[in-house]
Amino acid sequence: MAQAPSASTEELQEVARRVRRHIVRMTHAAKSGHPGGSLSSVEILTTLYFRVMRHDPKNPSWPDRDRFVMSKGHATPLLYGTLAEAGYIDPDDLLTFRQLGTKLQGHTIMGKPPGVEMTAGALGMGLSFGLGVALAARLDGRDYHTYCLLSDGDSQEGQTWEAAMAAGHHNATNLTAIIDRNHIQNDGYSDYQRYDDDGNSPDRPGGWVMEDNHTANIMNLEPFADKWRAFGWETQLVKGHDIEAISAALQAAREDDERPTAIICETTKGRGVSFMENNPDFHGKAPSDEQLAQALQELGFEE
Amino acid sequence: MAQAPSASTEELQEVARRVRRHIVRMTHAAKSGHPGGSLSSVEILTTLYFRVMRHDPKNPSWPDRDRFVMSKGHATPLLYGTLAEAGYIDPDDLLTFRQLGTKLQGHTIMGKPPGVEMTAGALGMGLSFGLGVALAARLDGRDYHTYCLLSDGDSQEGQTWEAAMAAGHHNATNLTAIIDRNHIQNDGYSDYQRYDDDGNSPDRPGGWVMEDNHTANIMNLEPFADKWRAFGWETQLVKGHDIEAISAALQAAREDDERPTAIICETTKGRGVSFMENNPDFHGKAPSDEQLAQALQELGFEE
Amino acid sequence: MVQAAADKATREVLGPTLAKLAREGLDVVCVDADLGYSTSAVKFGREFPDRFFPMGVAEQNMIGVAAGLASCGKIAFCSSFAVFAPGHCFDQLRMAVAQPRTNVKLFASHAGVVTGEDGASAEALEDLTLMLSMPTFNVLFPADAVECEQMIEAAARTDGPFYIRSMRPKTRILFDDAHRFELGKWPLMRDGKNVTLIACGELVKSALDAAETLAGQGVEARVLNASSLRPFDREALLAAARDTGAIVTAEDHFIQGGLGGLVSQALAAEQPTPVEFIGMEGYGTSGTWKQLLEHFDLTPEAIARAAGNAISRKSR
Amino acid sequence: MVQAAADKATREVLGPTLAKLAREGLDVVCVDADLGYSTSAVKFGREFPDRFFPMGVAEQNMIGVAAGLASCGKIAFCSSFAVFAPGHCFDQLRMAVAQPRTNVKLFASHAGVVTGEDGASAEALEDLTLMLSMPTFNVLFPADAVECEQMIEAAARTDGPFYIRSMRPKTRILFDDAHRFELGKWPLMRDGKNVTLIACGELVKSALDAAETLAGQGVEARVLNASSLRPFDREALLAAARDTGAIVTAEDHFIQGGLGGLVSQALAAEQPTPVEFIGMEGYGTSGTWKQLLEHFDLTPEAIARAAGNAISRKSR
Ligand SMILES: Cc1ncc(C[n+]2csc(CCOP(=O)(O)OP(=O)(O)O)c2C)c(N)n1
Ligand SMILES: Cc1ncc(C[n+]2csc(CCOP(=O)(O)OP(=O)(O)O)c2C)c(N)n1
Ligand SMILES: [Mg+2]
Ligand SMILES: [Mg+2]
Repeated sequence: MAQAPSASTEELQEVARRVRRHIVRMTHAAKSGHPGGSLSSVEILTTLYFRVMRHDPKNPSWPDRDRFVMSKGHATPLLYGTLAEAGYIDPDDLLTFRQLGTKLQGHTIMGKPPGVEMTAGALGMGLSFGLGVALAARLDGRDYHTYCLLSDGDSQEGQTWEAAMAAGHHNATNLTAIIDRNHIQNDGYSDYQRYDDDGNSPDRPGGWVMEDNHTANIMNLEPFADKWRAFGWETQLVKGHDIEAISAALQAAREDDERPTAIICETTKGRGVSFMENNPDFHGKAPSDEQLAQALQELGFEE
Repeated sequence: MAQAPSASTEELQEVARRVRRHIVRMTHAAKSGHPGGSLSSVEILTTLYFRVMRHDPKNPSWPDRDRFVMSKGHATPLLYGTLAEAGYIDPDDLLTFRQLGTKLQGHTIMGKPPGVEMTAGALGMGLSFGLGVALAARLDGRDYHTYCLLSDGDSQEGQTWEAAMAAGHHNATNLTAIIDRNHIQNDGYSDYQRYDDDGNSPDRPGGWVMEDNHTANIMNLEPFADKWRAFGWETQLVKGHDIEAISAALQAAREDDERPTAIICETTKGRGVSFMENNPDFHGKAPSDEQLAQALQELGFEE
Repeated sequence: MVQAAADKATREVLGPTLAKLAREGLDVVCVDADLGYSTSAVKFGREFPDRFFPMGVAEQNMIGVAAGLASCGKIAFCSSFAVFAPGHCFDQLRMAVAQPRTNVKLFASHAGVVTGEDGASAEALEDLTLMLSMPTFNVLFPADAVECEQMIEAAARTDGPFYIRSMRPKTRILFDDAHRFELGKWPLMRDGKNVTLIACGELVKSALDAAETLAGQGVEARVLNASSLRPFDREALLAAARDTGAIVTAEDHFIQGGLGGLVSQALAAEQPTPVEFIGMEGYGTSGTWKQLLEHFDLTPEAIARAAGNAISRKSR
Repeated sequence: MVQAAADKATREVLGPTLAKLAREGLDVVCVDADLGYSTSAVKFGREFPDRFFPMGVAEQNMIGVAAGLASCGKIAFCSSFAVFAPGHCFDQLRMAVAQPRTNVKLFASHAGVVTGEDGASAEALEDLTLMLSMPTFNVLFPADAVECEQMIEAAARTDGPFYIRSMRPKTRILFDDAHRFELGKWPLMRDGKNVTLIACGELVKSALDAAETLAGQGVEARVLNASSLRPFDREALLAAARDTGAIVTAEDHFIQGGLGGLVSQALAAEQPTPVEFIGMEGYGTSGTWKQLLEHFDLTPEAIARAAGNAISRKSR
């Protein structure tokens, strides 16, 4: 598939549902891994791999392929699940995830399996790498586009802002940042937006340690779009589980030849599995047997 | 002087002139050092040390002193020169600058001599340190204020934006950033603003290497005030050699109890010495014997 | 020394110990970079919210802020994973802590291949090297949670930069509460005269197991817990070289630059002695921590084998 | 080998050599962090502006961008001062270069106390330690500009991560153009049988001077130029230990973790031998580079003295 296929939105939603199944099954089998931030970007990756990106699973090192660079390198269940659906990975291998000897490592490793563009796992590094890829395209006169997936945490690392400044400065119009803005990070809520305040004052700036094993208001990123604009980027705010909206934003970003574009996707961490939704606990925790069963059921699968 | 003295503007200008003399003499004697970025911040430091800051040269570790944290740690001629004028350093010691065995090291070292608040020399580190100092004030219930001097280069380091984000988030209203925005960095011009374009296209983004030993448009920081605002700061744009304007901005920053303030000072690198003004060559080069003589003459000194 | 206490991760004691010290009146603060639950730092934050400063995922800023707090008299702890601190903020540690000797204490968790399933990126195998490269840092690596707690307290009560390395998994408790950690002293875990096993971290237990095996073969192995890497126990090391003439080092860390490097260099300077090295040579991979210890030969069996090799090199 | 060529700084050859290679058709690019004049990288940028990417003062981003370029087939050089790269971007080097083995070449200048007047913050004394902590990096430290040029070319023509350390001051040319750099080989600069002086960087010249002094005292010193630190020359090292039985290492770098550490560990593993160390133990200070070499005892005299000590330890 050297050109992006034009799947219908229903078909894409079906793919997304299967990817979600991979995510919960892989993390369950591995007894570890990151379901929350994987589930929140499913529609983004589905839209990229099945509608927008020019790529060829038979030829993963095709020089003209569009690049998907995942900065949030912990979201491997998402990436491997999507690559399996796209034909890069044998779906039977997915359950080897995180096991000794597997190709499917806990955090991404470049080229392992082919289709994975970047080694990641330390946040903040993807946009720089993506910028390098985008500058190479310009130098080589190639018209591929580079898409970087970033997280809340990525956006707190200074390196991301170094890269943002440089991309703006170098007019890297062939680079698009997509931010999975689920407002939850490792220790809890980035801000108060998704935190349900039961009488606790939300006024305390910074690091209000909760009773229930989360922290609220760890590091507020707002006004987020203003930040990107001030660093020389076009911005779009998008409902991050709406495939049509994502498609339109990606299309516009690709066509923009003035500035790189940051697409801020408002998402729900854990999306699609009720007990994981907006729950910081499932950032880095696998579902139990019962939880897997419930998750699969909610997703409409027998197993 | 436990309280800031209320010197007249003329007196401050006189101090500034003497500090400039120290700068050119120190770098000349050391045959190395950074005159350009020292000269561009003279009015800023003069205003801080002789009008705004509460400090006591007899008691440099007074817990309630206002703190001056210099992130651009290469501007030691400026800092030592000012500290000499303020009574922290014996002016006779100034010419030991950068020599083996001296207290007056090439880049700042915390407490060496007393009055130097932070070890620096690697750009990008001062605002984090300043934020720590400001948070300590809040914890200890002290009302001192912390002033951080940053440069163009500091503002390109990601750490500065990490610190900016955190200061905004933690409402560090007792922290003020002062940016010496002289548009010149190590290799040349940050942008095209001060570069006189002789028919060469200024359209090429990024690092246009000049024939004459400078690079133009290394990394444009604009829209600079927007960046700070988007990171939660109040901003002020000030003529950076105008003591009245600097005073007013510093006063307003101190009184602001909503947000930390970034004072962007438009300055001229090398200010006060004609052949150093806006000349990237004198970022890190000492004046020759003849150049020293001319500089002193321009500053109105015999020697 | 071994008692029946339940296994415990060294990283679990940070928050509770800091809270205890703050309750005792120490002017402790803690700066965090979004790993406060993993390093247990939030247990301090919960009790002393005003003394706990989350910075988001921003390790460079974490170190700078800690140094600023320290410059105002605070005992400034910060914590993260050992791959990110020191790795993601080395220059900040060098400039804001090591050179000015600010009173900053870095507590790093998830060191070594025993970090497990996340794989190579998450397994810090070079953090001791990085920390030892800053000569003003005290560098500590506890063998169990008891020692770890005492190290945190020693760090808090001793002015200057400290690094404490801790691990993710729950491991065996080796010391009882009567144990007293001393900076620069390597606890003698078992005496012997044929070979010395110098281990750190969770491999101290493995070295003890190896010594047991060796005893069965008539080899008496001395076991030292090299928990204080700087300052290190020069006397214990030279005595080991003199008394036993053969040394094995064992660490969940790259061989080069860590304990093995430190021991080699001290011996080359004063008493050249055959050394065999148990440790990592390349990056890690995904797996459970116990599988990975096997996979990379960080086992009692490998240590015992190395002891045999070291002994066989004695006479040459 | 010594000839009368004018002194030259190793850092001066980066830009010209890259330009030459690009002219020959190599797909070289260079990413810069506002030190392109100091590292001479702009000399490449002037000739190939489309292949030169300034990133401002942002070392982390510099490395990430270089890795991205390398992933698209570019031979991606980047350069900065040795305190900032690796120090300011260690995790980026580890994750974007060392682990995936991207084709990135880091050229660092201003290493060592010979950086001079800027003082401690600017004097990289731990960069070799940091770079050696990443096992997939080739780590090189030329003794003169001729060797440096050849190393840049070798790095460009050999796939994978390279680090090349260079110095600020103009130093003596030791090699003539007939010299051919070989990865993993330590050039024999002078033969001898009583002691081996293993030096790197500008101290190779000092070791040669020390050997001359020693010769006057009837001591025949072998001198090896340890310019290839990874891979290192195991055979030359073991032969030196066997043939001369006493070793001195000399480096403008911390003793621990650099050349001294590497030599100690290799010897401890295979052939325990007395080693004396010439190098730095604490941070540097301001001064001229020649003053600092004296001040910190990085001199031919100190090397000769150390040789005497090493020899006196042989029989023990
Ligand atoms: C440099 C760095 N510091 C710390 C971590 C530890 N860590 C792993 S995931 C995470 C935060 C996860 O939240 P977010 O970045 O918002 O990802 P998402 O919600 O999309 O899963 C942190 C702090 C890391 N991976 N990298
Ligand atoms: C982290 C880091 N990278 C690189 C340098 C080298 N360097 C010294 S000064 C300088 C730039 C100077 O320009 P600017 O920061 O604008 O300072 P000013 O003009 O105020 O003197 C650079 C890149 C440094 N000091 N720190
Ligand atoms: Mg998130
Ligand atoms: Mg400037």
